[in-house]
Amino acid sequence: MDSLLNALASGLSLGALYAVMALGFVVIYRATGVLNFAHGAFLLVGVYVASVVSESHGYLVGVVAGLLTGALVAVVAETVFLRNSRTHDHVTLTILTLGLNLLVVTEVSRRIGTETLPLRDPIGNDVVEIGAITMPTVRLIALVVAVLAITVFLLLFRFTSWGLAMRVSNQDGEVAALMGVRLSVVSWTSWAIGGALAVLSGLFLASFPTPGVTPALADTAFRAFPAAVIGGLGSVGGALVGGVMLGMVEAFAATYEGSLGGWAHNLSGISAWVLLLVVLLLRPQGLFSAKQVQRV
Amino acid sequence: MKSFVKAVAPALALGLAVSACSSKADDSSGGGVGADGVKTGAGVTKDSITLAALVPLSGPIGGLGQDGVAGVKLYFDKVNADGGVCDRTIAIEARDNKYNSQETMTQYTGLSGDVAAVANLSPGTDAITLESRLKKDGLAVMAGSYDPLLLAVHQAFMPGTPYDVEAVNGISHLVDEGTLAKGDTIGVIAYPNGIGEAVTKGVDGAAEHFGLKVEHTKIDSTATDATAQVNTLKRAGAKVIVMGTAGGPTVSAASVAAASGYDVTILATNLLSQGDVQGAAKEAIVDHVLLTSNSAPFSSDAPAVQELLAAWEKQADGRPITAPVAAGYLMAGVLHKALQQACDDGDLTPQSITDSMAKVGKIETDGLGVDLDYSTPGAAPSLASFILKPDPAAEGGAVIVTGPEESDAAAAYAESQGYVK
Amino acid sequence: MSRSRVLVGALLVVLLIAPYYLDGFWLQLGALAMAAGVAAIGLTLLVGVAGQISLAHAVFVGIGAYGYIVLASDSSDLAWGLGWPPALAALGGIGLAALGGLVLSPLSGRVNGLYLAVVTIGLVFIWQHVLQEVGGISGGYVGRSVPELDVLGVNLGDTEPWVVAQVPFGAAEKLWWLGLLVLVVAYVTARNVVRGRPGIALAMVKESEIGASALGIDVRRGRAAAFFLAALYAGAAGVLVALTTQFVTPQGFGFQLSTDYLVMIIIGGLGSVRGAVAGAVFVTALPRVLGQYADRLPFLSQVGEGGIDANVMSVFIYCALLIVVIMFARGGLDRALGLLAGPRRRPAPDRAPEPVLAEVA
Amino acid sequence: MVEPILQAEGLTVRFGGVVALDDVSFAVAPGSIHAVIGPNGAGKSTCFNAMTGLYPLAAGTVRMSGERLDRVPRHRIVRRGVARTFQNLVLPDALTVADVLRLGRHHRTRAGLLATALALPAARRERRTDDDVVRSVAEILGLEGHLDDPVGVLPYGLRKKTEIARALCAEPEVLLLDEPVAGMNDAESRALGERIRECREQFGLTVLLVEHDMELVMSLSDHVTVLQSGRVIADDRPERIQQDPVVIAAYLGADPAEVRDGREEVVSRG
Repeated sequence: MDSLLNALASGLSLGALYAVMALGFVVIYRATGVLNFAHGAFLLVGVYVASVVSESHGYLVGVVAGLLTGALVAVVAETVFLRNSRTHDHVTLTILTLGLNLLVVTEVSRRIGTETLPLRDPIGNDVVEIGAITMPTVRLIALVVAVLAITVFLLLFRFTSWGLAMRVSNQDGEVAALMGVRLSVVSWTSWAIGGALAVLSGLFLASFPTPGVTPALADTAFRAFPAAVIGGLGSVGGALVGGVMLGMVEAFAATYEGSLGGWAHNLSGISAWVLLLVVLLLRPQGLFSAKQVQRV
Repeated sequence: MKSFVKAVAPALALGLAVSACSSKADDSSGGGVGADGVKTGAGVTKDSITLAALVPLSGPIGGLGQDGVAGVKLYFDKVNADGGVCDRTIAIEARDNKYNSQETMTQYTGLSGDVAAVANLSPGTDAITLESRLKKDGLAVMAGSYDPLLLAVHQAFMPGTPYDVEAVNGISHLVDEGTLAKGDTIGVIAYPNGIGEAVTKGVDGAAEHFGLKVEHTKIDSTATDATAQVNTLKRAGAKVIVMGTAGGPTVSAASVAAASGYDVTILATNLLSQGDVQGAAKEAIVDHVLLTSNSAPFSSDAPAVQELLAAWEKQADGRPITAPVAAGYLMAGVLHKALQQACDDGDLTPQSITDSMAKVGKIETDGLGVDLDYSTPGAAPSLASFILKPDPAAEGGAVIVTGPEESDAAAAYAESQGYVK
Repeated sequence: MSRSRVLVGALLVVLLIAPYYLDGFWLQLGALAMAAGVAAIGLTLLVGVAGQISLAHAVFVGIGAYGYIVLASDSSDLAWGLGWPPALAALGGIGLAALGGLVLSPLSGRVNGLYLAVVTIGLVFIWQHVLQEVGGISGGYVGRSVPELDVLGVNLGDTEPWVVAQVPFGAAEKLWWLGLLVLVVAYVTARNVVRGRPGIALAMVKESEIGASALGIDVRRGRAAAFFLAALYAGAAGVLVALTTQFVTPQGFGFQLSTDYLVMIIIGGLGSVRGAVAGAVFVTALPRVLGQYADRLPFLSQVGEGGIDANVMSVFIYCALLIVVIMFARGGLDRALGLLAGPRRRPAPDRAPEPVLAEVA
Repeated sequence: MVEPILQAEGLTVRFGGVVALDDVSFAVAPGSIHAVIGPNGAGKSTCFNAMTGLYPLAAGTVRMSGERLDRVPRHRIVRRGVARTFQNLVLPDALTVADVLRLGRHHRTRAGLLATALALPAARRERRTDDDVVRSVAEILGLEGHLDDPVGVLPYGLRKKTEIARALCAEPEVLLLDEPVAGMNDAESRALGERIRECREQFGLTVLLVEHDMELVMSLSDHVTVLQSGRVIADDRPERIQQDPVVIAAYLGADPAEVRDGREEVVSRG
């Protein structure tokens, strides 16, 4: 029972972080139709800058610097590389982000070298105990911050002209243009938000109970891919549900795989992908995206 | 189609005629005797000996190879300054294997004709991949891994004690100091790869020897959060957790144990960096972690360690020294001994250098690492380990508790595994 | 006789006699490039022609490679094998990859676009998990060595070297020829498919599912067929890769390899068979050649000095070229080759895609 | 009236809450040129798409020579002898005109992956037959000089013709043309109208077309169905449609219900 509750709590906080990351994918996808493979790069470069800046200016300044860096790098990716491309094919541009990712990760990895860089967060390895649940304080804060970030995002999405533009631009560029929305503004702001969200989740993923900033952090972005897709790439709500589902599945797999035995004993690493495979075979457009109808 | 054939046929005939005078027709590359009477082979000219370094140089663990090669070069710079080997300077050709054994193979093929021996600072089983080629080319590989499977490759040389024996030494130490007693449970958190499987095997062996129970868990090799595994082992009542992983999960496990008030000793092979030990988890690490190691920490006052630190300081523009630097330095030292032996025998061919590894007998590392002995092919070069304690204040982040020592349990285990011949 | 035919003829002749002159490094590079070419041809049929992006190509290359090994090897205490004649095992490896493609093809039939991209990433991770778990077959994390190929008693490995025009022919030289043969077959068949009934049907499917079905094309079946065909080519490439590297490991067939294949066909020009081959040569050769001549490059630091060395630089160049080709060079290497072969036809204009997708409740 | 070759009965299509087609029925006589007209948004293209299986029917049936067409999967419809063109061109730009026309032959050919890859005799024989059809259709529409050009580089008018030619290559019994002359000038559309008529004669086709160009519709068609707001408001010979006050009002924007009373008067008087 205790382990069940702990798995739930751990799955929920991990899921919240995946949701934040998945939200980044969805925002970028809605605005520009590109699946951003450079998410891991944004995350890594932001968290790296946060670590370096926090050494001299303290944790909070470091966090702000990291978030801004993530947003900035994302904006550069959109305005310099994607927008100036002569092709507009989304698949091809998606591959371009793969190239960007490798470029940035290679350089940041080179700078980090073999070290593990600390983030110097003031919370350290405190834990909170609620009944039978023991949970790292950082993960609890992550849960709160993730919920806050998602709420702020949803408010922006629902009630601002930017959000309105986001909602229509994906569906119909002409309508958006008629509404006086500048698509270029929508797309770079979306990338900025996506980049910042990547770093936000990265900041928590590099804190307790994981050791700190290492190049391998870039790979965690991959783990959030299934979250974004399970819900439906274009669906904001889907990203949230997908993220939480994924966190839960991973936490439960990690908790109980020992008792499964055989092939399942190391299942947590691929559980998300198996879930994705099953979901997409049943609903090829994800759980929450409406069926896509092609017009002729 | 016909016109196509018409175009190709004469050209082909011409091509075949020309090919008769291919330079490959008379295959006389490599081999010979220099003016100084030393027999030479691949990678050796009258004034240089070239060694290959097949290591990861880019990507997430590229830093490991970069620092490792820096260590190898640091050592041979000293050798070259003293006149080299056989009046020849040592040069290093480094290639990126992208931490992928198949890529190691490709790079090896590109280099094998031009090098006299290979250093491979890659934590995989590259030497097994290369085995048949090494045999054919006669080349020796200094392996960067302590995976016991490498012992079966007679052309490969690991610079220390295999992972499983090291785990036995660590558990033996914990039994000696009273942390573990008969009937206690040990937990294992292991990657599903070389280090994980070897440590698992070692723990099982030690458990049998000391009458302990074992609880196994696995962790994905890309994961760094060991919360679920630690919780599982806590429920199982494990008094000691042995890590068959890199540094990340070790730090995570220590943090989780500290946070949840789990009184456990975490035994890991020393893959922690200074940043790990001095980071947010430093108290947790100091309280819970005990390390086993094949090499001394930089806080050691052994002369070889001090010499290395001094040499590094002179050359590195303030870059901090890391464990891979020391590993590379140590490997270079071993290779140097073999080269010297081959030189003394008047034969610098690859096979002769390989054979020299056995001839040099016991290699004293002057406290830099465990002493090594390659004289019996297939046997472990060492069964001893350092036991270290993490210490954020110490240089390199750890201090020596004991060692290097070979436990009785390790000797018995090695005997049972056929590591002693 | 057209200029392009003369050029292709000359190129074939050069490639046929090349093993007489090249050393081990170049022979292996060539064999790997030709294997990559076969795989890239398969992928461009799926991605470029049918418009279905897959990142699982490495899985099928891996199935081909491991399939050959398991079928051709004798059982040992390390790993299980069937001990088939190697030539049969090679066909079997290709067959297993194709079978894998067939089993997974409903995925491509049902799932579209970037969704398929992500779910195929999942296939790579699941595949690697399986390889780890079935150590008795795959050799686990260590991998397995590859038995030599033997076709009807003719040895294509090092055990029985040939002497051709006074030049000794070992495995590397023989595999160069084998690779060339397979590549030519792959090239010709793929060209036939692209220009024939299935190819134009898939081009229509890529343009519009609805338009295609109005013409009587079964969209799902077409996409599934393209997936199957891509897996078949991948399997052939896998056997070649295994024979060339002589040892296979799970990391050799991971996500990086899949992205490499995608990069090949993009640099080559999506949908172009000759472009895929050119892209394969380029992507295979670039990092290795840069590494080989690293010490002759100026302005780079040496390995271990903490600066940017040739190996890191080769990654940068690889990324930069990929980005630049995607950004500016419409049509990729295919277009460059087209110019080389003389003017044939004007390239199709690159239209911005119309917003054809709408969400209908 | 002779037995209709194509018959829509009670077609109803809903998108969410919107009723796009409401109980639409009409019949197409074999060998006729039948036009569906109506103001913008009347549901003409929706009607076409519903009849060819692209949109799900909420109610109603479509029959081809008496057999249900609405239960046939959409990629099988062309095999029942119904070929169509699209309002917006649906042409893969990189293909040549000849390839696009061959696409029209897809359902009549068999060559699979293996036969095509290895260029087996069966595949080559099929290809030759296809090419004969492709060439003759191209000649009728004046495309014979462009067979080797990629469609993407052709001017709009030729691309439009290519699309019609592709549908003709399917050798259908019924040809559905969705705004065949949209975007053409008067001379071009008159010429194309002639071609359509010729095709009908030559291949014994039945043609159902949606068109805005009133002049073309009136001169070309034998029968006209008028849609407004998803309903049929008139269905008659063109010369009668031209004088129908309901239709005139619809095009001028009046409510058909109001005018209907007036028409009944007209009819009863006539």
